Amino acid sequence: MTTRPRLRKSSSQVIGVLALALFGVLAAVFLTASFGDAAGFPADGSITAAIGYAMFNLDAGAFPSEGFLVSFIVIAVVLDAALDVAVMLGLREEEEDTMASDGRGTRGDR
Amino acid sequence: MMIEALVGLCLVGALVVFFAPDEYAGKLAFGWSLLPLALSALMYLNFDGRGNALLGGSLAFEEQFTWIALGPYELTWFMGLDGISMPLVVLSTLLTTLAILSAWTPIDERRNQFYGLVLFLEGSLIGVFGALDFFVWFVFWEAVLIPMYFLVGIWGGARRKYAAIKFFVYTNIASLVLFIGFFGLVFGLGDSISSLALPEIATALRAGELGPLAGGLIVPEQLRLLAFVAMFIGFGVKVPIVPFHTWLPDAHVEAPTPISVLLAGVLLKMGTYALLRFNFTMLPETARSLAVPIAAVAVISVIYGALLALGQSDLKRIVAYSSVSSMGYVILGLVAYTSYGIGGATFQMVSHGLISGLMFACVGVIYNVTHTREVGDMAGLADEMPLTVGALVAGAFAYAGLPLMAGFAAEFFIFVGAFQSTVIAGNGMAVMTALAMFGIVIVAGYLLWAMQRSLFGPFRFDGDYEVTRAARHDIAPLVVLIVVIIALGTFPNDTFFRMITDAVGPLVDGATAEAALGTGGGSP
Amino acid sequence: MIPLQQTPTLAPDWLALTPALLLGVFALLLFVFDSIDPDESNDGLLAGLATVGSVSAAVVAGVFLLLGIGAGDGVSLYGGQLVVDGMALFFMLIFTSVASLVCLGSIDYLEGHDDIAGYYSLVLLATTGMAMMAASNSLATIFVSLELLSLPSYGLVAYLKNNKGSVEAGMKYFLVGALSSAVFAYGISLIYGVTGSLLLSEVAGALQGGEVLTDLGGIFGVGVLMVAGGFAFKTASVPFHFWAPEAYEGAPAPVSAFLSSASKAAGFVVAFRVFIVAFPIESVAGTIDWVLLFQVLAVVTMTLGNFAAATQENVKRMLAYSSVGHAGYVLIGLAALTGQGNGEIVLGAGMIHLLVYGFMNTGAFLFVALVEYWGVGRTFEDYNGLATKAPIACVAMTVFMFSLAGLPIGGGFLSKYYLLAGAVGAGVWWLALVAAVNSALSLFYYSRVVKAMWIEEPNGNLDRIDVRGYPTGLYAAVVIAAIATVVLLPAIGIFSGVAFEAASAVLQIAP
Amino acid sequence: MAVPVQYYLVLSAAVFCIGLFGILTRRNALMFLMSVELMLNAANINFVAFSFQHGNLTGQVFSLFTMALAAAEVAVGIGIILVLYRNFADVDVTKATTLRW
Amino acid sequence: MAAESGVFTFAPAIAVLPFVSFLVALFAGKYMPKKGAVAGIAATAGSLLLSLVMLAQVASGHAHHMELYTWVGGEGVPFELTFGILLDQLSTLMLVIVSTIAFLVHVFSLGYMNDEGETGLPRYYAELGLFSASMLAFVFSDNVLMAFMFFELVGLCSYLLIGFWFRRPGPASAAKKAFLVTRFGDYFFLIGVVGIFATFGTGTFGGPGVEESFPELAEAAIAGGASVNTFFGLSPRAWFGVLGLLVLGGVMGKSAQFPFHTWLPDAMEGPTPVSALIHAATMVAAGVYLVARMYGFYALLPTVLAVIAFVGGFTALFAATMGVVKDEIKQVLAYSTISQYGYIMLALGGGGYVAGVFHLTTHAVFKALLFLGAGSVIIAMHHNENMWDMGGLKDRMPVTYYAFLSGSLALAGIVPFSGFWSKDEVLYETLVHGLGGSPLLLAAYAMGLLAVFFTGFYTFRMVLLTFHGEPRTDLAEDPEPVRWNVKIPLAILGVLAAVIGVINLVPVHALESSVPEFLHDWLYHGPEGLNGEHYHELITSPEFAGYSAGAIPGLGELGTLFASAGLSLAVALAGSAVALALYRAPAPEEHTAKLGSLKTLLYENYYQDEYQVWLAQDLTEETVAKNAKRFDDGVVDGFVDRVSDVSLVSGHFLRRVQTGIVSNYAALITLGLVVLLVAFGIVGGWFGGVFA
Repeated sequence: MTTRPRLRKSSSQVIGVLALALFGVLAAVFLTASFGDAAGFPADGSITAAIGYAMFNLDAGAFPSEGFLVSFIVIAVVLDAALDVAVMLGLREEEEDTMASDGRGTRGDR
Repeated sequence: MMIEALVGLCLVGALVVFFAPDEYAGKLAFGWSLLPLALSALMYLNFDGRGNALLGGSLAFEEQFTWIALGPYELTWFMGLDGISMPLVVLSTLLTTLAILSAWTPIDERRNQFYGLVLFLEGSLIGVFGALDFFVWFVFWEAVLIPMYFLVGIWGGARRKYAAIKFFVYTNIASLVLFIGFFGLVFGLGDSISSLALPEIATALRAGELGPLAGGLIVPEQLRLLAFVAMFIGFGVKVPIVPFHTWLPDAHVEAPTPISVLLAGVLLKMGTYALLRFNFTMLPETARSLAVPIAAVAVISVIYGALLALGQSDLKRIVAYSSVSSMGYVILGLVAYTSYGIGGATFQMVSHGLISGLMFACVGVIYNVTHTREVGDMAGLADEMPLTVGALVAGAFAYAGLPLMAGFAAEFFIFVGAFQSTVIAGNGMAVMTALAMFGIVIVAGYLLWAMQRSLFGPFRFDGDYEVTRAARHDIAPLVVLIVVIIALGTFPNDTFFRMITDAVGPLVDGATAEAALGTGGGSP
Repeated sequence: MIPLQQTPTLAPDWLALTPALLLGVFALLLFVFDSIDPDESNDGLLAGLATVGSVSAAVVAGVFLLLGIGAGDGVSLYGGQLVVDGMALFFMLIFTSVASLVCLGSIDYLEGHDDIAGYYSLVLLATTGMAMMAASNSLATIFVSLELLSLPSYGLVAYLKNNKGSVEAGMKYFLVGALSSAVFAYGISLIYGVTGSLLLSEVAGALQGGEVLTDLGGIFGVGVLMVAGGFAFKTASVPFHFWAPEAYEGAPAPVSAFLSSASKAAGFVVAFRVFIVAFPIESVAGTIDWVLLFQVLAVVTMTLGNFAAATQENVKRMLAYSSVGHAGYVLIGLAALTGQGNGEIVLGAGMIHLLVYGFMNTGAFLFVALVEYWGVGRTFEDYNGLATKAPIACVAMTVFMFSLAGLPIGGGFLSKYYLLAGAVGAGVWWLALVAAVNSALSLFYYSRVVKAMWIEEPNGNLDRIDVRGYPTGLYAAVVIAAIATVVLLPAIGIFSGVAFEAASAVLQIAP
Repeated sequence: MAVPVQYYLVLSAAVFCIGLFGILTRRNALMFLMSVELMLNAANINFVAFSFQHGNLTGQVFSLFTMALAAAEVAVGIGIILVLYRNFADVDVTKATTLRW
Repeated sequence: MAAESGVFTFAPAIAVLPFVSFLVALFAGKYMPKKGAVAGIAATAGSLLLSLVMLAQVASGHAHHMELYTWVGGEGVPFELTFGILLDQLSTLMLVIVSTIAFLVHVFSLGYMNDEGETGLPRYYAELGLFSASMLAFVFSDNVLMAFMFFELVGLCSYLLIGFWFRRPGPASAAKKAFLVTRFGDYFFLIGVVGIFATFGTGTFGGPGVEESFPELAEAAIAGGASVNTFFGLSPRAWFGVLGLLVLGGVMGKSAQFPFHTWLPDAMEGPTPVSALIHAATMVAAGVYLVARMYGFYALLPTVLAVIAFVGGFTALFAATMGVVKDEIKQVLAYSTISQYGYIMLALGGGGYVAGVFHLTTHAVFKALLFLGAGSVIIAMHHNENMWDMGGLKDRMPVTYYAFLSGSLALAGIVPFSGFWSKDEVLYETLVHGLGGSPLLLAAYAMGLLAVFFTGFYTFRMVLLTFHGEPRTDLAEDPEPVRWNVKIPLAILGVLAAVIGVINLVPVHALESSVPEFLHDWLYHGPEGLNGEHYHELITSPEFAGYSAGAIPGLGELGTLFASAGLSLAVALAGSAVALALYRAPAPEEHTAKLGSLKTLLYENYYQDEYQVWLAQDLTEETVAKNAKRFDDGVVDGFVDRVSDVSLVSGHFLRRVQTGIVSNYAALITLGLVVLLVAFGIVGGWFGGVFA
């Protein structure tokens, strides 16, 4: 702990320049790209319905889309998992582990 | 299945000894090591190989079956011996047995682990000399490092950890380099090979099948050169050649003596053996075109190594550096491309293995008693330990090339073979040979100097230990080695040299002006 | 060319996903357990359930793989969103094997902790995410599956929620992960913008001919780089590796094992698939030469990982950095797809390395878990003389270390040299040379562990081992991993064949 | 007819970089989390804009998933910030530096 | 054939017998009554007997050659390396000399070693046996490689025997020096051997039944009748000259010729019987014997012959001057030995093959005698070798005195003792060939002649100081008596030293041709290509050496012969007379002070040791080797260590990037991303040609 962190807090705002630089690069790329005309969506047809069909791999929507059934199921599990994690972390354990002060010791130090 | 049995015996023995009770481990390991020794002797007696293993010779104890595949290349378990590898297998088994015997006194802790590792090492070494598929060979080649690391690291001297890691990393990076070089060749050969069997690769390379690598980025000539240099450096570290030698003295000095015996006796031979098998067999044209630098490296190794030995005061260091010097002769013999040259180099591998083994064993016996290896710490030991000193003197003279001992035979073959070699235009090899031969003067110089100071003169010893005569089981290996060295020096042809020259024959055919000797050369 | 043999098929098709489904079912089962009886403290039952789940998935994946299900082009499911081919099954085998070992080893490690069920369900959920990643064939499913892996991982790293290290590691992992997934998502959006599709094959189809790239090359390039960033995060490659040393060090050791072996492999499988299938180098080389990109990343990653690892004092952190280094090695699998030489060798070598790495690295971290269990300390010095107390575990650890370093005591030897060979064959011999230097350096620091265990004298801190005794589960896991590592040296042929086949299948799908 | 797609792109890039700026300069973990959400939304802008550009709904559908994920991420994030606060009595991300080098 | 080869089949036993005695003494010596001496005596007696039988066989006209076994051979090698025995006039003569001296020395050792109660006698007799075996094998070697091998082995035995008293620092150091200096010569010899094989494909000397020998091939090649591999584009003659000079390196080392002579005086640290056997009569003779053995080769090369002669002449003079001031009896003899071998070299180089062999023979006898006599004195003086502590021993040890006197007269070259005849012939041959048109030979002759004076001087100085005058110490007053085992060898050799000259009474033969020149005839009747006649043809053939015999103007051949003999005798007498004049007194003084600074120069042996020690120790060991070590540790190994240091330091730096602050990580990730974007953007032309 004798060495100071490389980037000091006082300079943390300066680091924001990097974000600006990234923006510059992205803008330079985006603005020099040439897109054709947008295909757009015809006015007849329900986009919302089509999204619903696409979610379940149903080929019934008014507009083309890839199927997302698998993603849909997986995202459901993801949300479960997130819940699980949040609950696990949120729960306060009854008996407190006494931790070594340097925080490096785990259970072994008990 | 003989080679497999040999390797298997060693590995099983390693396991058995590893779990044996500590106090019986030494005797058990010695007893067990007699089995591979006897088996290898049996194999030697029944050896029926002809020609060079890589160049269409008929192998002894051949065994081949498929193992795995690397993309389009088949890797096979391919074992077999020819006249080059057979002597080295015998050398390995003999020296291992003797090293185990000479370890009885100095190794006094964790014996079962020690002897187990030694047997593991033996198995790996035999594998190196027996394998004829690149990957199988490479597995054993690298496997040797593992026991060596422990043997040096656990049972070594004061700076053993430094020496062990230096040896470990240095030789490992060398292996990586040679691997890259070799695979450049493999991929350069493209479809002309279907497996990594060394004979197939050697044949294809010599048939000029090498194509460009990476779609013409590296043309065949460059590839050949790059691969040769990479492999030369990779193997050269193991040999070791100057300037890649500095791991050796450290490893030798710190290793327990029985391990120094194996290190100098067999491990260094892996490097020269591989140089012969890979560089000089597979890429003869490149080797010839690089004859000047290679011969220069050899001469520098000989002379510089000898001078370094002269500058040392630790007995083990002296022998260690002189190994550098002696291995320089091997390189010189190899590059000569004459049957005396390459044959002599191979013979030197065996003879140096025995002689340096003897020297290290003697130094070890002295160290067991005095706990020092500094020349200046003792004098006049001859009176206190006559047998050991006698053996050491014998070893020193063998090292210095005393006729009728193996070292002279090997070195003379190398000199004759190199002197008449035509690989360098204008008899350049003769000059190189003459330069290298000066090593025989320096070697006598430093060995006699060290002996005069430490063995002769009035007895003086600056240590707290009582200088007593060595035990019988310490002396026995020395005697056996001396006998073998003299036998090899007196009857080189009937022991190994005939089978060696038979095996190197295909390498040198038409390679030199030998056949064109004006006189037709010697008796028919 | 894969010989046109009769490949066995499954009816219905989705059965090919059995490994992933098994994992998911077991995960949810544990989840349900947890919900019904949060105070359930039958650790053995929970661990057993998780282990059975992952082992059964592993067995199924292995059997499928060896039967040749999905050989060739693979089983395409749900309109191409998923594909179960050799590569997918191969990686599923890796994930499930690692998960099995981790579950087994966690039994003792988690002794006395609350919420064991949550832990195991998260492990299995994350494994499910990995399995889905392996089978994903669309950027959408990849993204979602990747999050299914990530979110439980964050939780697992922070699992020891009263331990500062664990929490801090979780926080860093999460924050860097969130940033990375934002970058990843942004990258996907740009790819979608250029090609109009998220399905890998259709992305490739849109790129074919190269007309799109003349107008939108820049956008595509930025997208590819950002997607690569997402993978770099998962695989702990530079410059997205910063979380790795911290997370691996702070996390419970079995979780470190899990993340550094399986999670890394999951990152690689999608990287392999996306870059090879969706961005065929022939089409995109003019715009973004991702082979060059990966060459750069490989060199920087392996060098940084190995050099930083060489100077660590803490074994776990050393392993963490070395894990970064290994990511660099495997990146050769992509970096050497120059079109020269035999692409399947190098790609297959990468896969094989990940398989072996799954065992040896997991084993190493589980050994660290064992030491943490004993509480003898974490630095190299603390490991001094460990072999006198625990020789069998130390033999196993030695096997792991030397195999990681590429010595022929385990399968790591063959896989590392396969990689080097592949690199040379592709003409990037300099990359092989860099890898060689790094490998030699890695031998230095790996052998420090071995030196501490076998060569150094004990420090007197080993008495705790007697106090805690020898935990069966951890020992079993470590020994099994060691045996697997060793057996994979002679028996690598069982898997190397399918790996090379799977690799060439993936490579040939590319137009 | 409408706004050129570049405009959306530049907008999204701006949002993305603002989010990034927040990440780089804010030390509060919650601000960090919010910034990430901004970046994910930048991606969503792109998806929707490109969806219109290409005339297929894939992008739109996917943006829904992104949002769901953002929610999940926040759930996890909050949990982690919670335990962070419990251990370090702070939500400053630069305070937790016990693990380094 | 069958009958004669029946006897010859026992030839190997000449060497094998002493070898067996070596084994017996080594392994069973300590259990034997005389600690192995008996075995040695029996073995050398057997060798002597067999040698005599062989001599007789050869005398009956049957030189013999046999192959013993093939060291290396077979299909795999271009030429074979074999061991074989060549028994011709030269080798059988030498066998008899060696086995005689060896036998006598073994007997003498009973008195010198056993009776003195030395320890380590089994080792002594073992080494003596090994030496005898090696030396005899060297003598009957049929090719240059075998010769080299046994040449080295006798070197080993010399090392071991010089260092016999290894507990004292002196012998250990002297042994090392002896081996190293000769090894330095052998280095050239070995190159020569290698070169001979590479050039001719064979190393055989020749002999009956030998198809190809290298001297013959060389002869044919120079004559244009055969082609051989020459090196470096040299003509055959030039290349053979190089080879000849290389082999000469070994010769000069072993025979202690300048500048390789420095080891021999030091070698006197060994037991005196050893000095007699090895460092006077036999091993030192090995060098010149080798020249004689391959004389058919040297006779082709005038340049090399001139070098041999000049080196010989110079050494003869140079060593003799140093012998003049020495105080220790063995030192005088040592320098005398060097000097006398110079004569033999002079003879061989001067075209006097027979003369060389003749002097070799007589010198072996009288120098062995002198050493043994000195040994007897040393026993009597309790190992005090300083002549200034002796005096008056004549009356107290008459046998020793008379024997010693006989040897001294022979050494000084006083008629009719053997040395006179042989030395005279040496000088004569050189003179006539010098007169035949070689100023170099004349110069060598002049040096040889001058050395005769010094020889006479130091010989009689030695005799007078040792045996005459008054005893100068108590020990000399009452010396320890010596026994039969000392006296008998002395007596035998004393007689021989006096009369052995009869084998080649050249001046007498010139006057009365019925007096035979036994040795001349003997050597001239050797097998084809190996006989003196052939050598003479070569020497005189203008195609080869091109020597021609001249005569002192106006004296003719016979006159020159007698003039030469008279001159050398006169010079010898003059030298002896000066010694008598200076040291005859009952209590002689040291006159060395009169020499002034020359004294120091002579005492310090012309600083030859100094510069050689400087070369070996200060330059090679202290400077070159230590600097090589420093270079190796610092630079070569230092580089390795630096690489590892740099790796670790850079690793240390790299790990510092990991600051532990997650914001910094985000920044670095962004930075990395931006850098990659810009770099690949420029490469890929993403910026619409802005950077293109």
